[in-house]
Amino acid sequence: GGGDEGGEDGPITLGMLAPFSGSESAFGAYMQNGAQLAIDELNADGGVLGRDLELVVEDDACDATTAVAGANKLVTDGVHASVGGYCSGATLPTLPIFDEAGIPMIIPAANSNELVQGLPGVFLINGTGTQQAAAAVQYAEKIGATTVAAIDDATSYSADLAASFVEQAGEAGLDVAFEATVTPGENDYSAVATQLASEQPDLVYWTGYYQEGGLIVRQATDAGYDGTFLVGDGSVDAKFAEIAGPGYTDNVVATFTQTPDMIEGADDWIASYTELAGEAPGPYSTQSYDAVRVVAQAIEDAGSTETDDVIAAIEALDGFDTFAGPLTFTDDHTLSGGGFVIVGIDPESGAFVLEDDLQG
Amino acid sequence: MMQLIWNGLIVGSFYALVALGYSMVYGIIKLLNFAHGDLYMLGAFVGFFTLNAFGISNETSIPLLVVILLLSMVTTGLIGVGIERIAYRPLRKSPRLAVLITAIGVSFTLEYGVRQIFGPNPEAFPIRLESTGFDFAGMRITASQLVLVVIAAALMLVLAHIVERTREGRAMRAIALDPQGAQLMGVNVNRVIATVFFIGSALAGAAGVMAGAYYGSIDFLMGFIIGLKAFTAAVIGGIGNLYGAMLGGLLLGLLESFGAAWFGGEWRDVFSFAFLILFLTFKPTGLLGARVVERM
Amino acid sequence: MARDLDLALKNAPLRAPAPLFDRPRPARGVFTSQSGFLRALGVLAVLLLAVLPFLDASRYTMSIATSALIYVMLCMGLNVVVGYAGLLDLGYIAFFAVGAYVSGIFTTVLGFPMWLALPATIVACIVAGVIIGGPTLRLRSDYLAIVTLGFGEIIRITANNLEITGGPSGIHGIPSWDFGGWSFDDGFAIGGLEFPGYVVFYYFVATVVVVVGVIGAGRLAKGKLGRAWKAVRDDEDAAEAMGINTYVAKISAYIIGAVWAGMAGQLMSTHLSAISPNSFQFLYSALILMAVVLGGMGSTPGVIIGALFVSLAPELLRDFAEWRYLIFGILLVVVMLFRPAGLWPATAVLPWLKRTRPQPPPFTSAVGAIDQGVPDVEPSVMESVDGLPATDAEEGRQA
Amino acid sequence: MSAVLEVRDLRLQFGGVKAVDGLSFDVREGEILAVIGPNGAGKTSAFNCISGFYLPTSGSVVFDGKRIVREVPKPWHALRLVHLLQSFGFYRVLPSRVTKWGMARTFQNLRLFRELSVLENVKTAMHANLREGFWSTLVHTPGYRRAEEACVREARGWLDFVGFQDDEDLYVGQLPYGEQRRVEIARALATSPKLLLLDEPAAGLNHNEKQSLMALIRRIRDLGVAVVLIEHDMGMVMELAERIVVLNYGKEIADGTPAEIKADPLVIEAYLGVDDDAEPIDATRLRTGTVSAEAIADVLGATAGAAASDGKDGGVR
Amino acid sequence: MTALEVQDVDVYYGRVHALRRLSFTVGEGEIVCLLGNNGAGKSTTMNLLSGLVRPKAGSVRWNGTDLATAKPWNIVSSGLIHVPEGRRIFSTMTVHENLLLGGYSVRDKRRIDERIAHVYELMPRLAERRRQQGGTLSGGEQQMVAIGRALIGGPRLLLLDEPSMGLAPLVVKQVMEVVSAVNAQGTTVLLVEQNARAALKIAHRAYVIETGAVTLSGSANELARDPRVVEAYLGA
Ligand SMILES: Nc1ncnc2c1ncn2[C@@H]1O[C@H](COP(=O)(O)OP(=O)(O)OP(=O)(O)O)[C@@H](O)[C@H]1O
Ligand SMILES: Nc1ncnc2c1ncn2[C@@H]1O[C@H](COP(=O)(O)OP(=O)(O)OP(=O)(O)O)[C@@H](O)[C@H]1O
Ligand SMILES: CC(C)C[C@H](N)C(=O)O
Ligand SMILES: [Mg+2]
Ligand SMILES: [Mg+2]
Repeated sequence: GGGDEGGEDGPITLGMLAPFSGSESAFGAYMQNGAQLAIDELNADGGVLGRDLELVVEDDACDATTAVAGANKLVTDGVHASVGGYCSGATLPTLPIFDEAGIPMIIPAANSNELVQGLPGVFLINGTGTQQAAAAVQYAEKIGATTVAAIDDATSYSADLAASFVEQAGEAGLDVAFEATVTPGENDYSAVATQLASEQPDLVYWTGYYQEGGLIVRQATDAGYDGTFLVGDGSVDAKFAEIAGPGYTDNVVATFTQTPDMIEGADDWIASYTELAGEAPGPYSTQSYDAVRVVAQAIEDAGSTETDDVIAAIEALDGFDTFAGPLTFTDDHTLSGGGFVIVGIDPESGAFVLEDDLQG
Repeated sequence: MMQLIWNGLIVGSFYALVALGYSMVYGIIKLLNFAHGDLYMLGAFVGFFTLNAFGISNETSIPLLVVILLLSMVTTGLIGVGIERIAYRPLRKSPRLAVLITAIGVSFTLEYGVRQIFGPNPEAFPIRLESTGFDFAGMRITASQLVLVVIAAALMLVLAHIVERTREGRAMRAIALDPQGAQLMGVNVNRVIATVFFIGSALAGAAGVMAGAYYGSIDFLMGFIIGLKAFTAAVIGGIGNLYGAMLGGLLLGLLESFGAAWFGGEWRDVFSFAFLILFLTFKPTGLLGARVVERM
Repeated sequence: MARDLDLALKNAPLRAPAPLFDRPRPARGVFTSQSGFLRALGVLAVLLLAVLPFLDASRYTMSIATSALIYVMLCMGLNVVVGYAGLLDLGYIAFFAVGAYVSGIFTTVLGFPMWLALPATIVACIVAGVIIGGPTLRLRSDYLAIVTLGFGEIIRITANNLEITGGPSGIHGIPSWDFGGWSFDDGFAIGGLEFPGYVVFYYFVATVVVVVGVIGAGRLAKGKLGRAWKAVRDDEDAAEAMGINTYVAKISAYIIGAVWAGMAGQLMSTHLSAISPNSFQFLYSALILMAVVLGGMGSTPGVIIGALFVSLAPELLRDFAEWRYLIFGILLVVVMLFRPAGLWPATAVLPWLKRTRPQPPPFTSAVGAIDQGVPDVEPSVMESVDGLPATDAEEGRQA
Repeated sequence: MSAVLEVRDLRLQFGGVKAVDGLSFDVREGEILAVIGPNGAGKTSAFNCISGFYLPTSGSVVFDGKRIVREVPKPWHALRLVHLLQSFGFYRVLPSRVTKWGMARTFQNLRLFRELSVLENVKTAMHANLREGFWSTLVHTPGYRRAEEACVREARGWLDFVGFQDDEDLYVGQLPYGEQRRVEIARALATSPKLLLLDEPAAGLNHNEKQSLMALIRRIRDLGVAVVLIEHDMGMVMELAERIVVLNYGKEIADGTPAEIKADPLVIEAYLGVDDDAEPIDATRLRTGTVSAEAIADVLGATAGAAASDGKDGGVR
Repeated sequence: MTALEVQDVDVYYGRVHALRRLSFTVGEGEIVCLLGNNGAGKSTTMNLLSGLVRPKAGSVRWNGTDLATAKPWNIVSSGLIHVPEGRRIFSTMTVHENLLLGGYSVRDKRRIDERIAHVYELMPRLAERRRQQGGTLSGGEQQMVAIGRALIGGPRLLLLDEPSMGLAPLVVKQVMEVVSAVNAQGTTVLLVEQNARAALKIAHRAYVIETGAVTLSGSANELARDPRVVEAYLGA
């Protein structure tokens, strides 16, 4: 495979495709810094197989064409593994490229079900839409909701998640009041706000990102909606509370994999991240951090960067310690449990904090 | 139903405000100013920056908003004039599409310039309008919505009057038709065009601040969609005609409101664009656009 | 001979008296004529394309080269619509999307081989061209712009919402060209030289299709149809008075533009193997238009340069990471300020031919000089004319 | 001789303005007919109806035995749909069709293709008669090459015919006005017409140029092409035309030979004015009825001291 | 007294050398006529005076001010008004609005109204059409608007570029009468005409311009008898 074109002695390079331009560009830096932090730590510990790790970042602009060029660039640069992938739509066309070049992919964020194609080298570190939707339904049942609604933003991940949610809610016998779609990037969501206010579902699941999420919560509350506002992992960010405004987040909860502050010793991690990045960690900083560590561990275990060995080593990981809990991959290379919990917003700081681990 | 209309009118007012400036600029130099939406964004960020510099956040004071509004209007107005001076004026005698492309370049520059300064994340606007409302004739109306609509309507009427009835307005229209001919009438073309850019940009800036305060969140790409919508509104109304821009904005707001209600949010834009296309097929110059009669 | 020529002019009752004197045949040499030079340049470019994989066959190079070729194809198509026929199209990417989706659906959902999807793509694009062209026939300039923009958005949103187009995540797993049991993806080796699938695709499909596309569009522009387009662009009424049905001319421009874009779309879907609605946003329509205007409307070499600029600049600026769109924006403004008629305008005359070839007239139309005095254009590489009367979609005409 | 063009009771109304108001005339094969009349009499408007650019309010135009306009029932005129349909060639024949049938025209304001060279301008006019298909253009078949060659030959023939001697590769904008007029006529001839409509071809030409234009028009007539000419230069009209139609307020007020028209008191009053060519105009001796010295003095009353009293300092700032 | 003095002016359009060391003068209160073939540079001269084109060399002075560098709008408000070739009517504006624009640099509203009223009196056709869009007027009607528009600005020096183009014979005569009346009221006039016969009748002096330079000059009567002028511009 092309995975070892970089030679046997130089640094082991990890490629990361993430959005640094375009509407999703905020997430690129979070991911890059998370990964960089892991690499710095590993290198300080002597690297992997005695070689240093190195991160190569390329912009995918959340766009297929740019992503393909970026992926080809990474392949040409001879990276040994890929630890990127935020937008499912941009990640999809890169799968065959990395696959052909024999480069394993640990995808930290993108989690559309479409990514699960049975390719040997593709691993999803983020729970899939199906798993996340299951957590959402579980929570809805738990709080005794009988009618639910779903709102998505017409992007791949969001529509996927909303569809899974609606399907599973139906199976669970919940009454789905409506399913709506909004256009991201606008300001006015009074159409869904009005709909929420008039139909008053017990719980509404917003599967898009935090900016629109914050606006919708606010507008729906103003319009008179007072049910539970459940949001997906794309909305988990401290900015959510800021945008919604004080007093608007009391009923907001989210499905999410664990956040650093829910984990012991995370304060240190946040501190070193902040030192490196100059700002607090954001969505998918931890997953990217973990993705790097998974790869490093697998290479260490395999004793080489040979594609097949590394893939086998990743498959063999059992209970590897990550922020999201002990990690083991299923046969289709997704997380075994998904590890979703319910987080709520701390009224003081606006940060998301653990509310319900869905275990009881 | 009534609620749909009211929602549509609110969104429409924003479109109309931005479309007004768009239409004015178009009206005078026939430029589809793709950077116009970004001046809206810039207005919001000027407000954000100023308030942040004074450490203000989560404020609801209306007088403060007015101060910030004026400040942003002046700043974006001047920026607009600067853009015209640097990027558009040298191209006045070039093919129109050249300027259009320059405008797209300016748009990129403004967007990514702001991104480099303020970062890619959306920011919460430090001033929030009170959003307690009352019910009236089946609509839920908030005070801030009323303020918004009144301000928008007033600005539009004043401007439309200026352009249609005054000497300077006549000069603007004359420049639109034949800049050289206008010079021969003694019109200081550069000054009038700069004025138009100032007014148009200031309006966009005002809309940006108002949107920030009304909705609460701003980001560096916020001007893109509204720019497109304003363009659409201006065209529906008959581009270059200010009353038309106003009507077009409101109509587009209503179309979207009803489109979303009838066909669902995902088909909303399809509905409004399809309507627009059908409409233009029968009325090729928009609602109020002048038919240019060409002599053989 | 003369009889042959007579046949070419059907039922024209009135014929010109024979010319009074014979003009000298125009020069044809590489350095003595414009067309000769361009032809030589074209041959050189094709040669360069052919040897590129031997210089650098890395995946990255091949990938951006293929994308750039596809952009060239797209821009040549838009050039027919905007550059020749003068119709401002802000939704051109829609045709690209139609091509990409039709071939995607044909190959993945219906299971046809890629080459069979070609006729389907062409038919679909012709239909799309007529649908978009129809309502816009009577519209002028900016009204046309908004209608085309609207169509672009309608196509994208529809693709985003339909089941068959794969919704927001689009279609993936689109195969390469294959014939019977053999696919381009398999690649092959001759004499120890290995040609992986992506190189083969680049060679035999992208290069050939695009070269044919470029030459074809150029030829159409020179013939009767091309003259009709340019006449419509310059003055619709006068064109009618010359016996040109302007509706037919406009619709045919749309159709040709659509087919070119559709073929580019098909190449793109094969090249990427996955397509999603995100790649067909308005922004891309704007970028293609930018390429055409930046290069020089109506000028084949110009449009190619523009396409390369727009497709390669973001790649070449990759190292500037977050700064690249800022730099791109500023670069655009600067280029337009210095070369308002484009990098290689249609009216350009090679510097050493200037003496023998007439210079185009300066800009004189109504949107003309304001307080600028006499332009003192010093030619840089090519003598360009700062703005002929709007070459674009606009009326540019005074009552 | 039979008529190539028959215009019957042509009417064209714009809102309240009756631009053409019941015009009827014939053009016979191979004749030169002049249409004259005061400014705004409706001459250009009539041309526009005849050549298919405007849909007249009523009346019929028959060219070479073919109807060019069909009557639209009056009440329908207000309908949007009729407006839409007519723009696609219902109720009237599109100008391109009219041209194909053999009627060519020039425009009052020059309408050349500014971005095309002189030769290309003329080649463009051969559009309808050129056998050149889509595929043959793509493949450059011998048929295509022949057609292009014929097209160039023919275009050059017409350029030579109108006496254009400059470089055919020049862009039309580079030519002096008079030469542009010639190119426009060559372009009209290249459509291979039976009837040529010329709208003020001599406007802006000086004496010498007018002379050669007249010679050219005669040569066109000698090819067997009927020529209809709108012109304000009476010298030219009287010398050239075999028949003259006079319009006023959209109505035909006279139709006859130059000699008859010259003597027609109605025409003199409406159009020609008294021939006082010999006496020089003297500002102190104004009396044409329409313009009174007082009126002028009034207008300019302020002008004498104007600049100063307009609050200007008189100089250039 | 010399009002306008053009000296050794060179003008280029790109490479086209349109005016070549052109010199001429116009005295206060005169009507001066410029004759010349198509493309001789007459319109270019007019544009030079109104500031639309800039000379590469030479000087243009009017009553002591330098027109070569002044802005066109300042030139207009100082009383030099140019009726351009091709009329340049504002096509979608009404006749009345066109006239109002003619008074753009006149501050006094009442004066504008008065002058407009008189223009309507002078050209009743325009009064009839005051609400019609300028672009839909017939060629001749447009020419009337162009001339009327200039009068409303209150010219001290009036530049007329082919005012009789496209006008009916009767109207040509009227226009010429208006011009001489305007002149009698004290306005200096510079007139470019193809209708040399009519122009020389009202002009005091004339220049013949060929390929951008003056080739003949003299009083109108002299030139009207000069065989070269007769042959080229008047006809036998
Ligand atoms: N679209 C229109 N709307 C209103 N009135 C119009 C329109 N077109 C033409 N007219 C009027 O119709 C009348 C006839 O115009 P036309 O152009 O035919 O005159 P003409 O005889 O050609 O005059 P000229 O000799 O000055 O060119 C004019 O009074 C003109 O103002
Ligand atoms: N905008 C322009 N660009 C380039 N060349 C020009 C331009 N305007 C005029 N010319 C050229 O300059 C020369 C003088 O033109 P000008 O218009 O002054 O002539 P004119 O004497 O007014 O002729 P006419 O009688 O046709 O109006 C001509 O050769 C003309 O082709
Ligand atoms: C929440 C995000 C990680 C989802 C991502 N944008 C996707 O498309 O899959
Ligand atoms: Mg006329
Ligand atoms: Mg002239």
